[in-house]
Amino acid sequence: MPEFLQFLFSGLMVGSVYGLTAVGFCLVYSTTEVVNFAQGEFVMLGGMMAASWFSLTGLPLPLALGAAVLATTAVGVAAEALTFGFSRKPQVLNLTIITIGLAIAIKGVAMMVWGKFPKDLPTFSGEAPLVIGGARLAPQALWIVGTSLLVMVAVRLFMDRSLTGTAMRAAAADKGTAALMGIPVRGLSTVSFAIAAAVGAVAGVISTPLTLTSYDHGTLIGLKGFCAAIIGGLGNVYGAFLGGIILGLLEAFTAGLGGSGYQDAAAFLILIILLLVRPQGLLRGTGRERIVKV
Amino acid sequence: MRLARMASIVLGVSLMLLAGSARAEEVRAYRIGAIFSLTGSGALLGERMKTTVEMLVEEVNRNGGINGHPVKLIIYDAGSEVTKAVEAANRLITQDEVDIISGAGNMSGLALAIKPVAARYGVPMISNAGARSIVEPVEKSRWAFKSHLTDREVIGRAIDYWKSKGISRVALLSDTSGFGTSARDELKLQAGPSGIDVVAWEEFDMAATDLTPQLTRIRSANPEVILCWTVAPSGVLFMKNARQLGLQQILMHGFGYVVPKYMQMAGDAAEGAVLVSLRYPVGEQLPDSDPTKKVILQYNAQYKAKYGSEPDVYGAEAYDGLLMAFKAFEKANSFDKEKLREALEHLEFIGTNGVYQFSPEKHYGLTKGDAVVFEWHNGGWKLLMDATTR
Amino acid sequence: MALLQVNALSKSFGGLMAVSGISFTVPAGVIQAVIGPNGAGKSTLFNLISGIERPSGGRIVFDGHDLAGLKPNRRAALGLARTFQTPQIFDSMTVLENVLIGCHCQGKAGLFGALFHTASSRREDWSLREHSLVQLERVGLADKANSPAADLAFGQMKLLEMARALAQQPKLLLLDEFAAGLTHREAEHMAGIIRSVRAEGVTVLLVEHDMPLVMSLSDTVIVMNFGEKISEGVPEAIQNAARVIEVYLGSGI
Amino acid sequence: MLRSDPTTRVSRWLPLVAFLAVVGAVPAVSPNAYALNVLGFIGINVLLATGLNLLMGYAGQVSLGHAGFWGLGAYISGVLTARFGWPPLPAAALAVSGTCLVAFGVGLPTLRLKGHYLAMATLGTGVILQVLFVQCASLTGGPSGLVDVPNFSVGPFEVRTPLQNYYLIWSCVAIGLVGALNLSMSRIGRALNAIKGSEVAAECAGVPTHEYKVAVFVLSAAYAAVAGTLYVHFINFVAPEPFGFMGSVLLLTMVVVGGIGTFWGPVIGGSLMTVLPEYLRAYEGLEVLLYGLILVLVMMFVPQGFASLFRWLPRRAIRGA
Repeated sequence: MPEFLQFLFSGLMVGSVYGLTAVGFCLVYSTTEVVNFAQGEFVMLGGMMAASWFSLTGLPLPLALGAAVLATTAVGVAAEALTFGFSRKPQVLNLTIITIGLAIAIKGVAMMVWGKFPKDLPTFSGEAPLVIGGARLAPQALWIVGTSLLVMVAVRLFMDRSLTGTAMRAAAADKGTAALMGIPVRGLSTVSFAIAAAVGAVAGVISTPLTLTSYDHGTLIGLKGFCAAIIGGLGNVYGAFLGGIILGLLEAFTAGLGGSGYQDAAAFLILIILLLVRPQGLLRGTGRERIVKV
Repeated sequence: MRLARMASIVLGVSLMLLAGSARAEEVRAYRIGAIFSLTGSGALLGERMKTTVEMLVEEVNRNGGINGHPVKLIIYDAGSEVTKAVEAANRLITQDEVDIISGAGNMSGLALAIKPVAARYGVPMISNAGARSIVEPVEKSRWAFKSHLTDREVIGRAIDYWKSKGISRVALLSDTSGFGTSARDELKLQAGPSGIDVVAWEEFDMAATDLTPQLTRIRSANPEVILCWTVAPSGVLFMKNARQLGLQQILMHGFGYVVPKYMQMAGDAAEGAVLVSLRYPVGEQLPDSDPTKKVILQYNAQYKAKYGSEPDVYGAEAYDGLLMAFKAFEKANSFDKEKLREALEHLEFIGTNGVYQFSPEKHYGLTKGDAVVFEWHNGGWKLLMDATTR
Repeated sequence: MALLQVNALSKSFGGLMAVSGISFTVPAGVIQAVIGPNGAGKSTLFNLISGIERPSGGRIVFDGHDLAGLKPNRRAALGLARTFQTPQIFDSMTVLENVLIGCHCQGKAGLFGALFHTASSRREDWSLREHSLVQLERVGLADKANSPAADLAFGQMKLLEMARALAQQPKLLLLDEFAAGLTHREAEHMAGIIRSVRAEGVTVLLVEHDMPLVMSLSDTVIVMNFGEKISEGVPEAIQNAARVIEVYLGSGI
Repeated sequence: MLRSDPTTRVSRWLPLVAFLAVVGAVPAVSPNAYALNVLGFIGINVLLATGLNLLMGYAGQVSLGHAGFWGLGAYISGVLTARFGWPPLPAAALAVSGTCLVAFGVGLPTLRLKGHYLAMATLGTGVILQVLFVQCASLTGGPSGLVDVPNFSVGPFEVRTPLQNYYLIWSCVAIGLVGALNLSMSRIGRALNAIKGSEVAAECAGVPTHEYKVAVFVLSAAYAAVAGTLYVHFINFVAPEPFGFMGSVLLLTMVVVGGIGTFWGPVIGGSLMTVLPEYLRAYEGLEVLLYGLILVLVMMFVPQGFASLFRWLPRRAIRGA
């Protein structure tokens, strides 16, 4: 029984990080139909900035974390400006490739600024593990899962309740009509990138104490986040987070059953089967098939 | 029609100019090519290697080069990717026309990829990487040499240490790189005959962010010691996750993890971690009767004087690798690659990691006795088991 | 024997019965219209007949073939052609190429012929090209044959879709609101084309809202509401049937 | 009164014939072995990009796992020749047919999906293939790769020098380009383009869209498999890492940077994206940053790809010739 719980905890912890990254993907996708491959780099930036500022400036931990999230949000806004600002008649595929270029460039800058050595952050509340049902759980894992849930619900509330959120969902449904209604579609894509960057940074900040981070840490997280967003049905915040949890659990239990080499293969095999059975993803996403106009 | 034809010719010619570039002829220097991973997962290993070889070449050229020939060093970054390593090797041999390749990829996977390229063009290759298959079997490795210990010696030394402590139940947690899989095969080979029972074989991806699933399986196999084999940051997670899971066993690392920064990062989870490695990290603690002590101290002093920072074990490996190239040029005193190969096969010298003795049957110079065992105690290395070769 | 037999056809989208148990026949050589308020299930009916949607129940027999399970391209090969409410144009190709797609079933050149550009595939291309130009001349777009289809005006796109459908040499032509978005003159022009097509023996089933046009053009009319057929007959009888007026204009005026 | 003038057929062929003439003449100017090596890699990438362009440019179906088929071709050829001692030609034949079979098996179910869902399914396929290359270590040599793969040879004649490799690779590329050009002017090519324009209209016009999508998916996988065979015999070695997700992203970038849906796009994109890393090698620390920035700038200021800059080149691959 303890083994099962241990795998469960590990899956939930890793899954929450994937889930938050997926929420970032889902936000940008649902407002701009662009798959933002730089999302993984936002997670890396959050972790790296928090770690380097905390050790260099001696700021109290919460301040360093907050500063890192804000700075990454600024990078997200800059990324949106670069992606959408200049291209005259943007094709979705071109925009997606621009985000790939941005992701590589951000990784390049991170390597030059912070070097190649991994960085870490102290855990928020001590190291002593809690023992639950024979399985041991690092307190930081609770921070990770808890914060992720809070952030996810906050994003969902923002999307449902606030005026800007509703406008974003309108733009997602039909950009043309939304623009006719006076909704500043370009302004909304800036907001969506900003929130996606902030959510990504939070994922990076809360997970670094346990998983460390380095300049090339973002690429794999981005891929897993993209995969989780698709599992949950692109466009649905709850679905994206659920997709992340499922992916995390899948990896933990595959490793737990001794097939850790086949972790990724198992995750993607399940994904493909899911896509064939329920193309619109687990929770009813926008449901409408979005055809990539190449 | 004419416009279309003319345009295609322009396109074709521009492609050609792009590729061909004339190379000015210069005084014939000894040309040494080096391929390190300065980016990607092996980036940490590459940094000190590059600065060390640059320092040595600068010093040798200051004292009039070798046999009166200046030494020219060309370094490429393989970015921890096998394809880039092969392209870099092709470029070194066919474009830069190097006489010898020293430091063929600081990761086993890269060295194994460069080996066929060097063999095809008949260029001697010295690698700093661990995997034994770089120089074994000897018939298929005429042009390949190693400055480093092989994983066979290190695993053998680890088994010596386990036996000296009366340990018989061991677990291996190796990463899925060429370095990790080669060590796993070695342990499979040596464990049985030496009475060691490997109770758990676990693997992890170099970019893994959480090793608790694997460690939970290891816990249920209750080994006496857990050996982790990687160069990736996840080695730190190995120690932290293990202690979090309440595992009290001895945590061990292979000779790829001798990095004080990683130990500091793991905090008190690293206290008491045991490492099997080359002599270099515990240079000061070696008895004076050990000839390598003098070389180690001199390398440390020279490096600190030039760069103001501490070198590391990877720099020491590159130091010995380049020393081999220098001595080969000295002995062969020619550009003929076959002569250089001959010289390497009969080389004997004292490096930072031991007393090197090569032979046509053994393309790596060190033996099991050159490996030492030490532990991370109160923020520093503490020698546990000394080297036996003198 | 009727060209098209629809009996007890129904289609539900998660509980909502878009089409519920509708039955009718379309005799050969006739222009038949289907009218009804928005949301009556007219477009869904067309999608069921052309095979884009799979029915929840009932059967469709076309020219003696049971269409159950047949993909749209197989139904096209049997002589069923259709146009769309919003014109579906292949925007990365020229006008002529759009019509050539209509002749797809008449060509035989396969992948081998395509990759190695065999003589037979070239000859076949020539004949299909000539056939397509005839259709373009018929709808009056011959002068735009080599210009990109994306540059056409809305009305011209409707004409191009008609040319493409005619290029299929269909037995039954399904027209989904052909007059929508057209000027009166363009609608008349299209109606003229439809009459000439019927004169050559092609049966037409159309969905349309422009009542005067429907009444002047069609031989018989079916009225649908909430997925059911509520009336059927010649245009004059339909026009003043109480039930039809109630459906359109709402009762209790 | 047929007005689609015969000259368009000639005007489509001439640039290709001229280009291939130049490619044939290049070695006569005898650039050094390194340049031939780079030109060889360019050829392999152009063949890969041309194949992917058939699927994405002609038929509008996104694939983020194409490098997996490139790897499959390379590994089947490599394993058969290095481990089982097969002569290279039959090994290559099995590599291509085997990859096509896998592509058919994968394509049949997944090509019912559209847009990002199709992209994800193909991405998953690519990752699964790469995991197999890593995990079947007894056959493929695992993460450290498969060594001692022999040179390509037909009977006694062995392709050894970079020059011979150059001609072998570029003759395959020539066949691939001619095939792509013929396809673009054929009934099938037009049908594929119709699927890209509007799949539902093409289906109702009589085009068996699902069968054609699977056919072009298998054809593009065949191009990738041939490129894989050439690649493994060219560098006598193969490792799993170029065939993963980033590998597929690089192929996609080549097609889009060159000009998706155009005939010359893959040729230009394949060449540029091969030469770029070679030139960036000089800026050791900046290499990663510059690569990303160049990608962003190209996509911003040349969204239609470089092929669109050459006014006289036929803008679109599909033309009424």
